[in-house]
Amino acid sequence: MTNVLEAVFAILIFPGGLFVLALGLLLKGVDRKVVARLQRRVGPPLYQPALDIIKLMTKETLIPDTANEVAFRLAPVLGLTGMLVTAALLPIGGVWNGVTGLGDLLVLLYLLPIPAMGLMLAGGSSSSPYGALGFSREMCMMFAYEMPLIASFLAVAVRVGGASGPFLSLPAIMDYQFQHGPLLLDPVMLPAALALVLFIPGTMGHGLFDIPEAEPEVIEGPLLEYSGPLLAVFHLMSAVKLVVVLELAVALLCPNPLVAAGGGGVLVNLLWHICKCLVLLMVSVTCFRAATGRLRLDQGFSFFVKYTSPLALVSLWLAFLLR
Amino acid sequence: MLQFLSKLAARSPWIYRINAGSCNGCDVEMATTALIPRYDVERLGCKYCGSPRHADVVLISGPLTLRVRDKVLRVYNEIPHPKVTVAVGVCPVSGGCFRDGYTVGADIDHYIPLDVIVPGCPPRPQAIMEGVLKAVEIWRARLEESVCSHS
Amino acid sequence: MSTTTYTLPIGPLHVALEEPMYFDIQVEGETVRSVELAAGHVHRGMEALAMQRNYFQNVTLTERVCSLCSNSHPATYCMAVENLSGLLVPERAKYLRVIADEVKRIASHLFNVGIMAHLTGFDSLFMHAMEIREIMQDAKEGVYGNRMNLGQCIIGGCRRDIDEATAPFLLGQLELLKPQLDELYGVFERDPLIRTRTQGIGLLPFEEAKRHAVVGPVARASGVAYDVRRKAPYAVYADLDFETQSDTKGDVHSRALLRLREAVQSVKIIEQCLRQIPSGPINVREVPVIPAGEAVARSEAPRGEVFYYVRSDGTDTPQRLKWRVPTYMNWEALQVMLANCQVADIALIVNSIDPCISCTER
Amino acid sequence: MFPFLKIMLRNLLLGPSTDAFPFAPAKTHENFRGCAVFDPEKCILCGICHHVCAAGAIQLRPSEDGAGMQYLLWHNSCVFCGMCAHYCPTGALTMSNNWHLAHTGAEMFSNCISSFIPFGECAQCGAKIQPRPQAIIDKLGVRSPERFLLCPQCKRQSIVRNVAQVRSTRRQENP
Amino acid sequence: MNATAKQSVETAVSRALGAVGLHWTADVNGNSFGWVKLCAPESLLSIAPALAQCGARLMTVTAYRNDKFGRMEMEGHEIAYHFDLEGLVVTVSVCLPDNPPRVPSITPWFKNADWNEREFAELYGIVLEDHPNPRRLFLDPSLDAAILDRLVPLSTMMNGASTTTLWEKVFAGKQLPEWAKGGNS
Repeated sequence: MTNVLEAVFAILIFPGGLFVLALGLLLKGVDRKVVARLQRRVGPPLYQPALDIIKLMTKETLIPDTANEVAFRLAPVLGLTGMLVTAALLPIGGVWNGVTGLGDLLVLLYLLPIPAMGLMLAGGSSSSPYGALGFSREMCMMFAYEMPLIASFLAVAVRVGGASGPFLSLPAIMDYQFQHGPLLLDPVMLPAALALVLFIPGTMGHGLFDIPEAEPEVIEGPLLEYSGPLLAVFHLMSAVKLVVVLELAVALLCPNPLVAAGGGGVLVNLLWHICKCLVLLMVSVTCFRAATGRLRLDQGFSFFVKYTSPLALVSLWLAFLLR
Repeated sequence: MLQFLSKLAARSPWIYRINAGSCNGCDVEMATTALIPRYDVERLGCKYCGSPRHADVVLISGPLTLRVRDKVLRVYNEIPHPKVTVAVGVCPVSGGCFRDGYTVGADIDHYIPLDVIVPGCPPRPQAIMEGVLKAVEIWRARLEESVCSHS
Repeated sequence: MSTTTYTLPIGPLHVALEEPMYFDIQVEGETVRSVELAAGHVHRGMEALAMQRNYFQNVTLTERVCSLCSNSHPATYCMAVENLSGLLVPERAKYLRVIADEVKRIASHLFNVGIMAHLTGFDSLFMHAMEIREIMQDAKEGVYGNRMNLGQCIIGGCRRDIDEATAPFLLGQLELLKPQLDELYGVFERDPLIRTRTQGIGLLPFEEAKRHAVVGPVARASGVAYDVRRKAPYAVYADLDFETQSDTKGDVHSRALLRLREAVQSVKIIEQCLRQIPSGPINVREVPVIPAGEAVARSEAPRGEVFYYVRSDGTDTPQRLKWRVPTYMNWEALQVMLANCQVADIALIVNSIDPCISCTER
Repeated sequence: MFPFLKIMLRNLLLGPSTDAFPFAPAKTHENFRGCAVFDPEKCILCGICHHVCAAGAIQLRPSEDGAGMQYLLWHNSCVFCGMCAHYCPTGALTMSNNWHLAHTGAEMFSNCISSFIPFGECAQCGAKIQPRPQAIIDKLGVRSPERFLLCPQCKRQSIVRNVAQVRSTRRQENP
Repeated sequence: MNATAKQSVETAVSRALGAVGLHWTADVNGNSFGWVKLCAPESLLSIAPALAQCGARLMTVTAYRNDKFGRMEMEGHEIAYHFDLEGLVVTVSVCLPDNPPRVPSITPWFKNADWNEREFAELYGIVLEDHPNPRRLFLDPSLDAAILDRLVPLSTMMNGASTTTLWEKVFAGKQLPEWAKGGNS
């Protein structure tokens, strides 16, 4: 019974639910502000993403006549729910250990593409040619960035598991790092870490990989036909997704708490965790998108095939040899 | 509470622009206003959006040529309520120096109610910003109205 | 990727295009199979308007053909009317016209390369380019009074002199501009992203350029080194020292670089003008008499050759005023450039001819 | 390799280049061509502004009682080209650098310069003539101030009289 | 200045048409302009290939009515073809027969004549012979063809009403906003 309550709490309040929503919007705000600074602008206030959400909630929802209404309404909700559940599964070093028995890399592999699927559903159901184009681009990119993700997951699992076979459980991976130091500092894992850092803008669609929602090309692709609250849900989904991928990368690479768990340390550890997320955000999202433009779909695809995947595979191969 | 929320909401006006056959002077100035660091409307919460369905404030330029008229009206109808329109330049209001052309359908006011007018040929970006701020005032009142009438 | 062919409508109100223009593009997966252009959205019937307006009003009217090359139009129109009436423009006014033209050219070229960066999603670079353009915009506002429509040319000369107050201001702006322009050129030349996205796409070989009779930077980037300022000098270009830029690659990247090089040349031209400009009146005070007859004039606008033909029947309104703008010639060549390109490149390629639809459709 | 990174770093160090407007007044150059300003005291109703206005923003309409002209310049039709000010012989029309013109749709048609310009009266017969404002008299009418205020007919008569007078004086001097 | 170009234009024109009046004018900068007047549209079929052969580029085509709303005595349409050869502008004007005015297409020799010809066809109702792609170019299908061919002033025909109604509203508008009163603020 307590387990169920705990799970509900985890999904709705912390570390999923309200917490990720708030954190996600804040991170988006920081991201926009810093990008603005890099472009010599003042930029919006940090809480601007929240204002945008409030605004969208008050607007009218228009649904195209030709769209499949059920799928059209379902798509954003599906994406957001999927992400909230995923957020609840992710452990935070020194604060939260994840829902026991579920914090599994394989589960994550299934959960992570849900927002992309939501977008694909949105693009498919909105019956506009741009939506369709966005759909096919989203799918193509998904194949591209899932490859290095799987490879680096495996590299981590093999490295952590050592001789006893690959470890797929996130809490176990974290335990290993608590004992042996963060994987980020492990030279064997460095290529995989780099691959993960490149995976984040890939899955978020930023910088080089802003392909499915490219504004001048496919007018925001799948989101073209959305308006009002449904669009707000998409924005929330993307905010939560941002937190999820950042937290995931942190958990895989350096989950180490500042102080050992327990007591007043929880709050400090939480802040420490958020700091790590922020640093990762700056590197792999903010600076990345401020310093680059977008590639063509075929170039984006081959970028992952040619550079990112081999990086992760190098780590996997080394980890396998040094088992 | 609702009023407070709608006040907050009014701080996120998203901009969409429609070119109704302008000589592109106003368009270039609109793009300049909306996108470049010197004027940075993002600090006012504005965002330039590509889809009319995301827009709140519509900037219209150009004398509404015959061929583009139906398309402009269709796009305008795709913008969800509440919305405000800003005429940038004098062409949408009176046709400017294109009035009396055989394909010019100005004044736009026949088809789309204009809430704010920014005269100029083209108006300088600061003037466009002034117009947008005026439009946001009107929009805020409309938001409050629609939010309060929903509940 | 799917292999079915479907139609992708682009425009007429599309974010990537500054102006309404409509393409029906047959797409197979992400590859363009055929392009159908539909024109006429900005057709304002200006040639009919020009026949109803008198010669003075037409100066303002032609300035509103297009705001990006808004000085070339009235200047060429005035030249045509002056050719017709035999009016002699004071030497100082000729220099002033060249300065106004070149200021507009810099701003227009910077706008175009900026938009190119925007279309590749490189917004930081776009903003940087536009900030540099603001230097020129300020110069226009300070010297002429408007950021787009300078209102400098009138029949028989110019309206606003560059005096002791504005000449140093203009020079100062140029000093600010020069290092920035050089740096920008370096970025556009070497940035890996810009190169991956723009090199080798939108190719227009020399033969095709000849066949379609393209003009301006598009022609020059394909090896047709035709510049009206050199081939048929007008105003004071014959006395000025500058180089016609050309390239042979004929892709999107080379067109952008060529524009930036031309902007550098323009800075040089303005500086020479400010040094050499003689003193004297800036316009002819008497009201010109326009006799019956016909005359042509042309000039090199930022996008290429602008051509004016005026035919007068001796009244105060022209019998026929016709102009041909560079995009009118370049537009059809898009069929060649867009063949078999990717959907993502459409906007980039279209932008690379620096399309000015309001010019083209009038 | 990445030439833009340098610029980005510099941007960060230099800080925002954003103008303070709308929170502080924007810089406006004195040469800026803003809305036209009309001084009815100087207008002589020559109509050149109407003649050169490509946008048809200037309308002159005789008042019903024939006492003068209603002068209207509608800013929402004006294209701010400044041709009227350039050709205005008396400086009645000038371009100000005021660009704060944004207004609500309700004011669309009232956003104009509206001025009534009474005709002048012939100093002799009282017929309606072009307005002769003092500023113009001071400038153009210095050669023969009294004749400047006459209607064409009285002016002709006055000239004829004058010539006759001169002749008669001459005759008297050299008989 | 461009003597060779001048020479080759002269040879081309005289080869195509025999001794026709090709006369030259020049502007203040010494740029030369050549003018040729043709009386029969068929002559285009000989001069166009000759000019194409010597490397001339078609710049544009202007069609016009000789009478401009009935004010002049001459009648009928003319078309001026403007060519460029290395900085030399040669204008070939052709008188068209009336009822209906017709002209052969020169698109086979000058690819870029396509748009120009479609444009004058739709604006003046001139019949194009042998044009590869004779569709409308700019005009909305709802507009009548030959819109520039009207003898009534266009403003009354099309939108003249809009000017009048707009100005009525302006004259009626009494309340002036603060800053509009007396001009400068």
